[in-house]
Amino acid sequence: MGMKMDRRGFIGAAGAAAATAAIGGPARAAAPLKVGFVYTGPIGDGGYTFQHNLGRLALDKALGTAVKTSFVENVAEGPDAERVIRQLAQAGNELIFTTSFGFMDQTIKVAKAFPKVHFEHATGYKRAPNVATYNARFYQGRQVQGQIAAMLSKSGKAGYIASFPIPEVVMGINAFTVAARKVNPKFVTKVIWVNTWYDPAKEADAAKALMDQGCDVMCQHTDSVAPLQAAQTRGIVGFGQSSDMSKAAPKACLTSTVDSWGPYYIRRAKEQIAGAWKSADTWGGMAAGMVTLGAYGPGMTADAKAAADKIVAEIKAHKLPAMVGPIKDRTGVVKIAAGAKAEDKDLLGMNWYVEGVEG
Amino acid sequence: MNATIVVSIAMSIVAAATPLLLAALGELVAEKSGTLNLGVEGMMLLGAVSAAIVALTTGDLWLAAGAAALAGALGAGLFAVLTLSLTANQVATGLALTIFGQGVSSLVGKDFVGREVHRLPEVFPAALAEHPLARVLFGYDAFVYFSVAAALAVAWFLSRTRAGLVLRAVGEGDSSAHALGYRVIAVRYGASLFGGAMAGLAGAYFSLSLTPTWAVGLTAGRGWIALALVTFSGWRPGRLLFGAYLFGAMMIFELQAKAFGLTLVPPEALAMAPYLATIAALTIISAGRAGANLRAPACLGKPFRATA
Amino acid sequence: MADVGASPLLELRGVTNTFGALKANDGVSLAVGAGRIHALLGENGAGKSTLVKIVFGVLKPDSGDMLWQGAPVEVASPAAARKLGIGMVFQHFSLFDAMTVAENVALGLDGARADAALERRIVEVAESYGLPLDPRRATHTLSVGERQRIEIVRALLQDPKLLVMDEPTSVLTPQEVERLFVTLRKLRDEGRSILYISHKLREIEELCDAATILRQGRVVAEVDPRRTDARRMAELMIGSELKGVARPAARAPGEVRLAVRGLDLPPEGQFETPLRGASFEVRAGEVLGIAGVAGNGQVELMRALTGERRAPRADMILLDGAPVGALGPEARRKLGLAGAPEERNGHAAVGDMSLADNAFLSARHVRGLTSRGALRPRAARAYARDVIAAFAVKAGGPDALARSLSGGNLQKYVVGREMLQAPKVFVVAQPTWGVDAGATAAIRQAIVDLAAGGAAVVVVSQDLDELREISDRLVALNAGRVSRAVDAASASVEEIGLMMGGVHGEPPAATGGAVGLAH
Amino acid sequence: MAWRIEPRAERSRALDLAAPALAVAATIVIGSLVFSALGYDGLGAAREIFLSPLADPQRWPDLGVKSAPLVLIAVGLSFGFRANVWNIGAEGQYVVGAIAGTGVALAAYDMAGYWILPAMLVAGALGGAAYAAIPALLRTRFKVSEILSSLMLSYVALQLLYFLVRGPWRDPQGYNFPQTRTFTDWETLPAVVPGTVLHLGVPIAFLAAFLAWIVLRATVLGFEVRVVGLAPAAARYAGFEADRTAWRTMLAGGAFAGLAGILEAAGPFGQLTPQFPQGYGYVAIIVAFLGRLHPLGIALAGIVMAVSYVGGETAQTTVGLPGAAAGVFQALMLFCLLAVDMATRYRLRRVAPAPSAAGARP
Repeated sequence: MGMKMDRRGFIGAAGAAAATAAIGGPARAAAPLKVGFVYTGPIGDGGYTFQHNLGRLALDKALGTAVKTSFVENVAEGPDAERVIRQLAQAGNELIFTTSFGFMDQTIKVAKAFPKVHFEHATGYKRAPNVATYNARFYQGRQVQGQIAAMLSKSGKAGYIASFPIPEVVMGINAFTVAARKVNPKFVTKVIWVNTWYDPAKEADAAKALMDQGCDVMCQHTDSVAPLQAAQTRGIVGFGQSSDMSKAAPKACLTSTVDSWGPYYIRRAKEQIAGAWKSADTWGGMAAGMVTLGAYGPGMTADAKAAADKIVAEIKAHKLPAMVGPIKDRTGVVKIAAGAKAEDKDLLGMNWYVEGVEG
Repeated sequence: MNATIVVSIAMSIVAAATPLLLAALGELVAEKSGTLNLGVEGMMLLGAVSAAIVALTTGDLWLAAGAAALAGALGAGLFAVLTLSLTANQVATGLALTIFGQGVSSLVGKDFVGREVHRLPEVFPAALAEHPLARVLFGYDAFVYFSVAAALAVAWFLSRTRAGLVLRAVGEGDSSAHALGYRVIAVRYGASLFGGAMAGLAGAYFSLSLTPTWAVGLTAGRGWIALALVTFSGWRPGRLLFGAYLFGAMMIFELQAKAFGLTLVPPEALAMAPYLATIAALTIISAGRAGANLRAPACLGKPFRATA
Repeated sequence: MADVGASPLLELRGVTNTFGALKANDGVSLAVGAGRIHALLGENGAGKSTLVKIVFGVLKPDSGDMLWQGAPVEVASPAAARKLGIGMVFQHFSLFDAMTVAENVALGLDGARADAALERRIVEVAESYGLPLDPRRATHTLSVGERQRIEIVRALLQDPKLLVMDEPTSVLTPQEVERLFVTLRKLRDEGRSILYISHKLREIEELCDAATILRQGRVVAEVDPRRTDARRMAELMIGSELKGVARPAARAPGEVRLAVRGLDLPPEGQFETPLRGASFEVRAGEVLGIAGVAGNGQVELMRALTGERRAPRADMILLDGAPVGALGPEARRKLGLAGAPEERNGHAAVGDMSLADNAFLSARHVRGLTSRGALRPRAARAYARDVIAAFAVKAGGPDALARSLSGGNLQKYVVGREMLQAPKVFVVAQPTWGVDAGATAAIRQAIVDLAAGGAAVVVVSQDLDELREISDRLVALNAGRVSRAVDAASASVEEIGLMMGGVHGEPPAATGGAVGLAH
Repeated sequence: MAWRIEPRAERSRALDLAAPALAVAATIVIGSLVFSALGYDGLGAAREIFLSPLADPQRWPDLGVKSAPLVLIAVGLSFGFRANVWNIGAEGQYVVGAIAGTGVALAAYDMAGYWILPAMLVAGALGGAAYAAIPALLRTRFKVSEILSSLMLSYVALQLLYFLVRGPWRDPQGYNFPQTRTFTDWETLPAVVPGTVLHLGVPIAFLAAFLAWIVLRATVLGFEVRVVGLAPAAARYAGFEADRTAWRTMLAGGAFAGLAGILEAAGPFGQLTPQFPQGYGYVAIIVAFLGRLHPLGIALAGIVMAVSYVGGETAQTTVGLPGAAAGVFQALMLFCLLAVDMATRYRLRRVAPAPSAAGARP
């Protein structure tokens, strides 16, 4: 992520931003914008919540003393979330990000009681005049992963550790497989549903089971680094998810699809400060900087690197849609007609699997 | 090819079973002495985070394992002070210890999340483990061999040594043992600390081998399975060894079946299987006339105060 | 045999031990000579067990000296005691049910393991002293007598110079007692000493060479039991002259109130004695004594009578002719059957509850202490106050915790609580166990008076003198069987002893009551 | 040299009442020291966690909502704990209660009527009781330790919930997300104070605690529970049969937990999701002990626990304390109470030094 220019540099002493902001000086001219974040996991999960927190830190860094952020971590989805969101609103936060699908109804409920506070709900579909939604086009990362996987795989089989069959996960599997089949039409994606977002030992065991089946590239839609580490132990490669996982498995990690919430958080905070905040539905991808690729690992050949860079460029230029027909599902029925593109609404409601997905 | 898969599955089972075996062995010894510590999960987390921190800061994996054992033992020490010296309720204290372990591990591990820990090396040279069949025997790290050796050692200790006899006596009849001059509380302290150290090592197996890294809640509930396992085993180390591998196999079987494209039963049914099996085993043991040596130690979970 | 005073094997000087406000031992001094059987005699609560625990290193005295073969010693632990050569047979066995005989023995020896060598030694010792034992048997499968053998063999394997035995015969039949005495005399003849704790005068007369008598934690006398009158020893023990109970003149017995007919009761746990065809009858105005050695089914019979355990068939127990065997304690109380089990604290009363709350336990129906499921605390307190007054219970009032009362006072409260309900049938076990002399007399008098008022009373006791004093007729309980009834006044001790040992002279049958009526 | 710990002859009532307060005070002291040592504002953390939610009336409804299930479950468990029945599977009974009530809600999805909500609550209580009947049966029939069996069954219940929300009960309009439909208005608990989160379940929970107190104190049933716990043999003597008491207290505990489950589902959740079980069943055990198994004490302890949750969240935003700290404070609080409890039950007495060699050796 590039450094953003600090528009409010005149407040000064931006270097010591965090500490100063937390303590708060005497008699400040303009009160900082208070921004609250509600996290579903602990920031120590090393994955999904960790990335949201990086986004918050990016916001801190970019706007310095013009914002004052705070967060509550490990908030259970349900009544606890409602309480925390309300508490943040009562504490004077004017902009509140609720970062998990499971916070949707609670966000809407609290928003009704605080019409002057603006809410941002991640990955949901319910909006209100003071509730916006935002999400990232994670599938764009899958497009890159699928192509690289097909290029590097000898067996033509990728292993895919999936959490729950919700559209977001299904579309990722499909985007990955479609991209891979462009390179190798016989490519197969073997999926294991582990029914958890986070269980390192189980994810590692699932990875081993997939590798036993001859999968030589690992892909995951769960939060822990365990599958990549399992791959590394067996000298196999794979992709990181959510955060840059190259630190946890430097040899195995080809690259990671990184959730980069910072740019969005910065943009929305600036709009709020400028009085230009509006409810909207943002589904940002690589073009918006919300999905980025992590560092390339040693497993990436020159060809693969070039191909990856090319795909990223095309996606950023909006020249590479996720799926272009003809695309058949597993039973051979054509789901996307020849020449047609999968629209956003198709992707967001996706509940079928393309040819080549097993399991 | 098929042999390779079988070998690989077998090795996955061993890896999945090892932390269960370590933690359950420790708890077995503690329970044999009459203490029921429900804080296994918390002690495992304390071990896991300590191992990761020491490994990441010193790079010494053995030091890391030692730290994990120490951390687990400290957790157990807290439990022991409260329940043995202060005769607090063991169930409540054990649950509080789990909450405590979850909190403390996530606090102290904050700055170490997601960093790669160097994986424990295999004990035997790779050449020895080259052939798949040899790999099943020689392809593991030290924890695996240690856990099996520990199971045998605990079995020997409990059935063949004087100290083991005393430990069992303390769990079977605390007042009788006291009358004979055995230091009930001291024995239970020792057993509890051993249980904690083993739970700590079980946690370390996660952060040093299974998923060589630290993340909050790394053990994901395996401590509760370990508790079930002790009961399932009828408090016997031999059965415990078998049970650990059986439970490990059940966990691996689910994923392997999926990888083969089979879904025989809902995954939830498989996930509840260890617990149902434990209840069934417990019922058979308790109801049947299966010898008294399979039953829970008579003083399990009961406070003891040395009075007149 | 060595003379007393030459050089005692064990000597205690001024041993004092305090629990809270209670002085369990108060300056106790005694000397046990080598090769002698020395009795430690006293009532329950006189401080015998505490003293024994000090000798064996289980307890540490607050003050006082212990000398072993003339030299001062510290016995910091049982292990230290064993090292000196002190062996111990506990009253409440220190055995582990889930373990084998050999393991249990090993635990009593220092550094031993339950291996083949130990098993051989167990068999050797057991045989040479006439105490057969299978070292591989699981302990929970053994009888009480066999279990005591484990304790004795365990002690003997250490080749002790002094063997301490705490009430060893309370669980044995007279015949088993005789066999034990043979073993003990053999031990004495080998030059070993035995510190023999008991409150049974007959045994002490028969077995012991010397006796130290304790009362309320103090030594009150040193006597030679072979030359001292049993009555004198008893008076020393209880601290006053034995006072007789005033019995009403002989009456014509009334109608049968309680009848037990062929009561069979399988054991509930491994350690219980089954009842086998127990039969007897009690009539209005009559006191029936049930003699027997502990562990022969007294506890089980009490439970069966009070309803804590149901009889297999309702008509095995008849109350005023009506079958009540299938009823629980509440229903039987409503019909007029009250009971007081031997264990006061924890069974007949809850130590951690007030006396008023304890009234609810058994008097809630008959005395109307509850109404439609709700407690009536005022009524309970009033009733507790009545009991306290009527039975001269020394207590702080109805709100005093039961455990704050002395044993005797709590016993008076428990017995009074039942008697003030004016039961038609009253069954009571060990009514004066551990109770001081004054309270003993009062309780016995109350029992006799209750019967005189028309109630039928069953008294289960191990104290034969007590039974002979207050009963009209006597039966004995042996291995769960009830003997025929004999006239309490005319039966000889020998006859009763034979009954207790299981020699009935005739099969136990429903006719037992009829035989008893011949007086 | 020699010290001896002895039970106090009379339990000090003043200490009895002071112990919990003393424990909280000790927690604050130890906690602030520990967190100061870890580099946080320890005193601030303790203040935020234990005081700020009480000082802010806006938080009070939150405290009620958070404490209600804890209080309800803990009160139910306290009957058993008093009678030496160790049901630690309340989490499972809570989940099964919610499942049973939700079953009614889903069946009545297209219907309207005032009967639906009460039917759900009854189903919830029955479901929890039925689930508690399993360990009760195993205990009374096969002598299986209820500690172990009820704990195991909690995990079984969890998987049952997962199966239902991922499979047969998954919301058909829910984009495959593993959760049930949201309940209709007929199936949702009304707010007691309009405009707040304070739902009907909160007064129900506290009323239940009050009624439990009356039952325990003033009825034969409560007397039975107390006697069984204090002296099992005396209970048998009094005509209270151990198995019957075990059944009654297990079923009561299960029913309370099940009711708590459906109140939570029909109240703040409004549906079942995999996130529904939050460990209340386990925390309630700690609450029960914090409240010394006394219904009113439990009501208070439930609030204290809720304060620590809500305060833990406040502390994250105000003093930057990590979320995990609240758990550490909660565990510390129980540890302190258990330790302080000793002071009320026992006292340390110095034994006069032995005058001679035969005296005590340390």
